[in-house]
Amino acid sequence: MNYLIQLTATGIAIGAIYGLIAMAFALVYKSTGLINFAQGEVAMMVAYLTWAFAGQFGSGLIGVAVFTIVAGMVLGLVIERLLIRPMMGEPIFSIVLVTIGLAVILRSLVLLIWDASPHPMGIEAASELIRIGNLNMRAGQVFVIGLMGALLVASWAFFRYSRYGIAMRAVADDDRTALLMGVNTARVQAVAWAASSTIAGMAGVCFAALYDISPDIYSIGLKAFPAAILGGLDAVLGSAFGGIIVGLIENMTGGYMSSTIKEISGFVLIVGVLMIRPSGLFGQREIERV
Amino acid sequence: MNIKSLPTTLGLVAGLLLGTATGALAEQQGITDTEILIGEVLPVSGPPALLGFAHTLGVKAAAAEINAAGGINGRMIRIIVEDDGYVNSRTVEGVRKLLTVHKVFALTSLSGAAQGLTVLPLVRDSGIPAISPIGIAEELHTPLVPNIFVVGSTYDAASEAIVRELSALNPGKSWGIIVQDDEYGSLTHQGFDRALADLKFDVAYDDKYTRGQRDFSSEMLRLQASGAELFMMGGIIAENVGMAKELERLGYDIPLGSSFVGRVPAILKLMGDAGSNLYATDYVVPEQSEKGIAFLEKLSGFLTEDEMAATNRYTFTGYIAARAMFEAISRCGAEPTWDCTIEKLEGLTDFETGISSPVSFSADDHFARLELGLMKANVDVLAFEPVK
Amino acid sequence: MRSGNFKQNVGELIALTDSKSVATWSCLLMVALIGAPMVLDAHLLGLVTVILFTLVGALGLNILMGYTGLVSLGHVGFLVLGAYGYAVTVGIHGLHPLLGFLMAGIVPAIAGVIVGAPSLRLKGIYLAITTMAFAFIINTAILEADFITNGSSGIFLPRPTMFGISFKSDAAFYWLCLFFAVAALAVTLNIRRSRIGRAFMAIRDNDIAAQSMGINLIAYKLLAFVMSAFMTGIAGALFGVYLSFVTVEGFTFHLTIEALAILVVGGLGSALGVVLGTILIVLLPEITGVLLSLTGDAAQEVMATKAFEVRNILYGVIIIGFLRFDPTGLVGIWKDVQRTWVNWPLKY
Amino acid sequence: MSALLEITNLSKSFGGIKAVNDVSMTVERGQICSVIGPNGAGKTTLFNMISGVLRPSAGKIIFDGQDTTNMKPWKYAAAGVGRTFQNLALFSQGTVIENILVGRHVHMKSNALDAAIFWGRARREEMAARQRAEEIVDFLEIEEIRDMPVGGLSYGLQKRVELGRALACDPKILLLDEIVAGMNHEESEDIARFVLDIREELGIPILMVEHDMKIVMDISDYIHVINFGSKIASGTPDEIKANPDVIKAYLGESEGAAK
Repeated sequence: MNYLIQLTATGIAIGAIYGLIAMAFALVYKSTGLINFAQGEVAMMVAYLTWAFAGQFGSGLIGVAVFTIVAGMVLGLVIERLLIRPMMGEPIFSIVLVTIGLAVILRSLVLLIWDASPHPMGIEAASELIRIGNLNMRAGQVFVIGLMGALLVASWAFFRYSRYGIAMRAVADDDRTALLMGVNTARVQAVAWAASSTIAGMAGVCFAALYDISPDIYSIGLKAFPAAILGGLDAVLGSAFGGIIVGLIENMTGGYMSSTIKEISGFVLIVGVLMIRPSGLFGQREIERV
Repeated sequence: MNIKSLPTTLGLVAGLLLGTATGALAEQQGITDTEILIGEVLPVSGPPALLGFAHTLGVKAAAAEINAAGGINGRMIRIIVEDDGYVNSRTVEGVRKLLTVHKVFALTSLSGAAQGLTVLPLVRDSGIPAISPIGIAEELHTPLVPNIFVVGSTYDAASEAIVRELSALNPGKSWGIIVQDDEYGSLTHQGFDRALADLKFDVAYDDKYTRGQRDFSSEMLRLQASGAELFMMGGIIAENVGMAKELERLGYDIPLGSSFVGRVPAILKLMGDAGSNLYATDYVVPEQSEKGIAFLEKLSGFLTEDEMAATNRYTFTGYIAARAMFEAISRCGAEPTWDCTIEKLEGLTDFETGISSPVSFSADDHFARLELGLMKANVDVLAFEPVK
Repeated sequence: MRSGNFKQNVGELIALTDSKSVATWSCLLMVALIGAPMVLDAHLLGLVTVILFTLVGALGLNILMGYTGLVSLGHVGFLVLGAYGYAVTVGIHGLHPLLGFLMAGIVPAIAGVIVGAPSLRLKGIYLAITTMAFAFIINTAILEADFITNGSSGIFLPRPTMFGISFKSDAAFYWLCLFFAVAALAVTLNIRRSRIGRAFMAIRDNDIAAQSMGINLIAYKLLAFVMSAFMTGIAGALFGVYLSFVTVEGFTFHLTIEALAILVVGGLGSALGVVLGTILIVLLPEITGVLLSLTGDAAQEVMATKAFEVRNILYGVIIIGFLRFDPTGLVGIWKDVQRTWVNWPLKY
Repeated sequence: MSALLEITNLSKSFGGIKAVNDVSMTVERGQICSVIGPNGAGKTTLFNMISGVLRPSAGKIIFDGQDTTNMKPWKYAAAGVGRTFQNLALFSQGTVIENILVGRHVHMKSNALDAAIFWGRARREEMAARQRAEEIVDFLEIEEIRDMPVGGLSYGLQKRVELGRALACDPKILLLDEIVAGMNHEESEDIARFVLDIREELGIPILMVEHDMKIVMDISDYIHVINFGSKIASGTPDEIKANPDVIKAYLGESEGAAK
């Protein structure tokens, strides 16, 4: 029983990180209808910037947190302004390719500016051990679960009550009509990109704090893919749950079957899910069908 | 397309080809009156640069040492590095370039094991003397390849050694093992299995993980649940760190074995206290040994401070390979040739570099197997020290 | 303006080119390519060889993405299956290389049907993700099926000998690749001007209308996957033979991105574009090397250890640049140049 | 001889909303027949069912003696149903001639292997198809633009290409969905002339949905009127003009507004 509880707890912890990135995917998809293939790279870039910041100005938790948010927002806005907005009106496929190009650039930039070796993130507090009942958790693991819970509530409230949230839903439903109704679609999209990058950045920093910073952490983006698809790409909250599910399934296959299956279990899962329910578990938008 | 002219053209082309025949590489390539050109292909960019760059430093120091003493029979050594980023197709391009564009005299690295295998036919067919200290795949030396030499130890031997040594220190204890799903992992497992066949200990946990995996929570939990008392970590750097930290979280403090592949200071820095029970076997001396300290002292005379910070065990192995190669070239006298260099390498017996057991090749064995020694991590100084 | 655009019969209308000069230049280029090993040094010959087998794979991807408009981010999966199809047949079982090349095409083609099946239900981004998942799953499958594939140990691949001809020398292997590249190009162009190619184009541009014209969407989408996978598989086999050693590690996800870059840079859906794109992308590291050698010491110092990163950034910049400023790719530029040349000195 | 197209009690609902409700009608051989009705009356849905784009919820379609109600969507072209679409549905990156050649698809047999080699059967077939396509190009007077990509053509010309593409199927019936919508007067006249020519010279019966009353009344032999998914009248143009139900349903509001 304790074994199962342990698997579940750590599964939720890693799932929360996937979930955050999946939320970031969903935010961009909801407002622009495209998948940001550089989502993992954005998370990595923010993590690296934060690491550099912590190295320079110390790793006080509040400072790190504020910097992560600022770095995420700025990065998101820069990407939106420089690469995405000029492509508006082009086929979605072209814009998706732009994000693939961006992914390649960000990956290489990290290697160019810093180096290829893994480094400790330097946020000691994240590795503190916390004892909850029978199980030991790292403080960072508990934190990321809490962070995801908080963001779930926040984004629910955002879409329910905030002017931008409602506007974003309108843009997602029909951007042309939204435009006619006086919604500033460009600004809504900028906000979506900023929010998406910030959330992804938080996930990146949490991941790096738990598992060290290295130039291959962009691969959490690949892991979060299945999560976003599973939850439904247009469902921000659903994607977060998708992350938890993928984290749990990974840990269950790893804990009861074999580790090699664990790493591809997410992809196997979505191939299955897409066949049966192409819009994901929580997705609403009818996916283009033949 | 003009069909009539095609056979004529083809005939012409074939004729020309026969005329120019293969094996066009001049034997003395890479040697001038003042210089000897040495080529290396290995990763100096991307994550594997950790080992590739450290290796180049060892070769650089060996060259600087020789050059400072007047070079090889008056010729200065110049080194050309081709970066392959550990990508097979780029290794092929790199070796091709070293052979035909830079026209080097000898090769002191064929990159990693898979990369070495990829360029094996190319290097073999060219006839250039080559020594491989990083990639130690069986096919590089058995069956014998006339011009390729390998120095060091195999992954399976290293893993067998660590399992034997740790079993000897902890008699009767059960083992757990996890390996990467690639050639390195399967060799590690082979070594483990050999020790198992002999010592017949209990294996409580046995699994395989996917390359690039970062989260080992379920695996380590299984290890703990299995009750294994010794653990062979078949990962490289980030993976072994992930496992050790996870075990620390679970409060499961057992002796950890690892091979020499990821035995670099960086791993200790990342592991922190989680690495305090980490053992490894290696065929070069640990940094915190008498010989190791002396060697690093010598290196600091040739390398900058930044470069010194980047040194690790691959600097040691690079140095050994380069010294063996340079020794063979210098024994050829004033006019070294490929054939002579290969002959002298085959004649190299008990060649001492001071940082490993002596290097010996022979005409029917191009693999200098160096002795493996057990060492333990010292997390306070971020280095390994010998276990008596 | 050139004139002479009169046709004697329908046969001329469906010929690949109606221009004498295009035909002449193609023949000359062909002769030059056949004779290239006489002139080029080993390094350059190696580069051209890489261009040739890369072209085979890129043309394969173009059938799917360029012609049929189905996005694949898992093409490296077909590449690795092709390499293994050949390697298992020839490297492990020692069968005839010709059978090896056949398997290199057939194995990915079968996988193509399996991967293509979702395309019947999924479009665009969703299909892209499914194909990407396939690429990840196939790697694990190959590693796990070690009784067939040698698992992680990899397979050695000697250069083949077929019909009494040894392809051991670099020049001979180059000719083998040239043969496949020319064949792939011919097949691509022929497909494009046949009912099959038009059906692909129809599906890409308007699938509802295509269906109303009697095109079976399911069959033709699967056919596109199969043809694309077949050609990519052949490229995988050639790549494997070039490397002389096949492991899963040799086929990274990065190859998919390179293939995308080739299509975007060349101009999606154009065979000529694929040729131009392949040349540019394969030569990119050489080009950057030369460009940076012209710059100052500081840049060269960066290049010494960071060449790979600089090159990758360039990949990204080039992909984005073409998408942003010239979506028609190199082939669009080429056509502009041609128009200017033909119409000169009159502007229109 | 039975009617060419016979529709009985055809219905289609989308999630509870009945777009087409219990419509029956016939099209005789050699006829130009029109379906008219206000916006959203279900005319295009009706067309989509006849041409296999949509599957009917209930009812039956007999075309040329064959029950086509539940046939696979891509089999309609071979059965002889040719159509154009309300919104442009050309293959925009192809040339004019390529678009027309797609119409020949069902009359060609060459498989992927033939096509790859492009010799023998594929080549012969391609030449025959090209010959037929050129005839259509001549017929529609679009020789000048033959090799131009359709994406860059004017709306009127694109419509004409679409007509050509449908003709290339050698249809037994031609369904034209608002083919003159959005055209200027001159272009509409041209199209009307072609439609008449198609019937006269090629002998292909036509079923069309149209808003332009002048054209409908000028060239139709027979007219069906649909409102809110149900058929409310049918007859010759003169009968329809005089039908009070039609006037009320179709023109009623505007007349009411005028009063």
